[in-house]
Amino acid sequence: MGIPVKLQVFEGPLDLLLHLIDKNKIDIYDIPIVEITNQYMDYIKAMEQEDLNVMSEFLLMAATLLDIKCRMLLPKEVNEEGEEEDPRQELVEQLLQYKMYKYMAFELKDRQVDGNLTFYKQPTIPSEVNDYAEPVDLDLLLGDLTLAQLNRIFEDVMKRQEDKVDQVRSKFGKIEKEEVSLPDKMVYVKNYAMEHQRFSFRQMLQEQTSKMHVVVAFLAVLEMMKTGELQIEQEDTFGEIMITSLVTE
Amino acid sequence: MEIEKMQGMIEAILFTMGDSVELGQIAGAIEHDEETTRKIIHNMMDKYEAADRGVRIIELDNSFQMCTKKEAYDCLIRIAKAPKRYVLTDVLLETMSIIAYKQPVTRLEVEKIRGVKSDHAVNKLVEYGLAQEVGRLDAPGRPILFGTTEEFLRRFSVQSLDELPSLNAEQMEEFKSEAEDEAQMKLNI
Amino acid sequence: MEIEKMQGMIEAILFTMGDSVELGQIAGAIEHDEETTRKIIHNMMDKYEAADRGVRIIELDNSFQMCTKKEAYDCLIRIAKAPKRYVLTDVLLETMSIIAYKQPVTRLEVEKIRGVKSDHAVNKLVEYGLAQEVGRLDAPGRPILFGTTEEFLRRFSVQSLDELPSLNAEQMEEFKSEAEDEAQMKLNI
Repeated sequence: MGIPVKLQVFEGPLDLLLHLIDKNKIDIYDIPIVEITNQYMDYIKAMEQEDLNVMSEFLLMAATLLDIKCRMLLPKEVNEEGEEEDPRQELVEQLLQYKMYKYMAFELKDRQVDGNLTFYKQPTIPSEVNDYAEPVDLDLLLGDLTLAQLNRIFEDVMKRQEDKVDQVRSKFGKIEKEEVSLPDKMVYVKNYAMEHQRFSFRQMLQEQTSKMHVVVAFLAVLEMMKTGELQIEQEDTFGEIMITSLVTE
Repeated sequence: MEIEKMQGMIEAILFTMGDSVELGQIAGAIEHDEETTRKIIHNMMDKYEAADRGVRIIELDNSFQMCTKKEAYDCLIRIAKAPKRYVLTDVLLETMSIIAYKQPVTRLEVEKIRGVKSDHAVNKLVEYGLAQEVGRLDAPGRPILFGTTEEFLRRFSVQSLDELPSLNAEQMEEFKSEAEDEAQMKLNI
Repeated sequence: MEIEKMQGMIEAILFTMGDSVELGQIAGAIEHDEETTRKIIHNMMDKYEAADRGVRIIELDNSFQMCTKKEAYDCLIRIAKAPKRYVLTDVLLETMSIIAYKQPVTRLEVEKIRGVKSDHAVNKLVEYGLAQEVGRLDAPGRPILFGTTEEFLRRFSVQSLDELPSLNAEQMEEFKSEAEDEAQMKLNI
């Protein structure tokens, strides 16, 4: 037989079966299983190219149909109540159930059309309402907070602040910036030169109390050499630097 | 407060909120009990049937929401941008109907009824906000139980789940006799 | 279309749009000329005066908008603003204790003690009426000095600030030696 309908139309094996039942105008409660199985198998064969996942579902149904077909040929089974069991019963129930939901889906479709004709609205809350702030109820806010509790909180806060102070470092003496000015140092060097007339640079530096004093003393010497107040001699590289005062009183 | 004034307040609430508002909240706002409030709202719903009203109130699972009447659609579409509405395919509708009628239901149950894998369909419905996780089944693997959302009720113009077109024994009989008639017809031909 | 039906459509339009809608747009939607449309809307505005209506239509520069009536505000607040419960957080308590015991105190001092920015906390206390500006410090920028309010005294049944449980020099010494002991212990380890 031909395949008049595109296979994709069928949502699954049950859908296909219902289609076959409809097409053949078969009573769903009395499915001619041989005929239906044959037609079903024809469809399956035509579906060879289809997606395996989909195929497996259709094949499972094919197996079920074949199983029913076999059982139909055998003597009827009898259940506990002594009634004959129809091998098709389970399939019929499944088909009926599926048909029912398909029908309901159809009903829903109608309703969806109605639903789509309805418009809703975004909230439009007036600013007076939106800006409204509930007055503060201090009774609720403070509860049974007591002054003693408040005091304890304050003490905790203050203690925490105390803890933050580094108890060891905070006792170290302060390191203050030492002010050494060049003019002051120049006066010092001038006096030193007058006193010693000729002396080594090293000798004078030994009297300096800090690195800063050394640096500034050096600067003072350079400055005074430029102004012609001191004369510098150095015989060898890294040798002793000798300073001679050129200033006469 | 007289009834009229309360109705005015309720209209203001539903208009302002736009979204669905729980009966309890409305009752609280107009300072009345829920039963009276519900009666008042139902009374309003009747009044809104009048031709000069373009909006109506819908009831969704103990909440109320204001929306436009269907008749206004053509007119509205000329002004308002139609909300983007996805059309549910037959697969989705099928899955939707199973979830709606069998809820709470697991994916596996849906698949058993449809006879095919339904992951994609269920996921899509969740994505569209029509179905949602409503719990877990107390069984191995604790599978998710799905149910419908409020959006489902809105989109399918259903007041509450009880209002879903019923699926009953009668309906089943109808299917049966339909099939029989068809079979009969076939024999007669 | 009869007038009633047009009014219904206009209601649906104003409801859906929420915002103001130009007269021309409304007229176009109901397929009528602007003058007639305006008359219809004015007629609606009168109708909306009824007690059972919670919304009204306002005219703005040839546009119309639907909004809630003022009378409904109280009711709306009960829904839109589920009353917040104010709580004194630890931050606020700490800040309040500092203001109470160190007053008059600048925000900067509070921050120095707490070690963190305290703008928000101080502002909240002022908002709650527990702290207030009591003057300006005679320093660059003239920072605000904060102190407690009369309400604060009332709330804590304190007659005057002198009555606040004092934090005395003795206590401070205690804290200090405790801290020193701890530091000593650390060094010994």
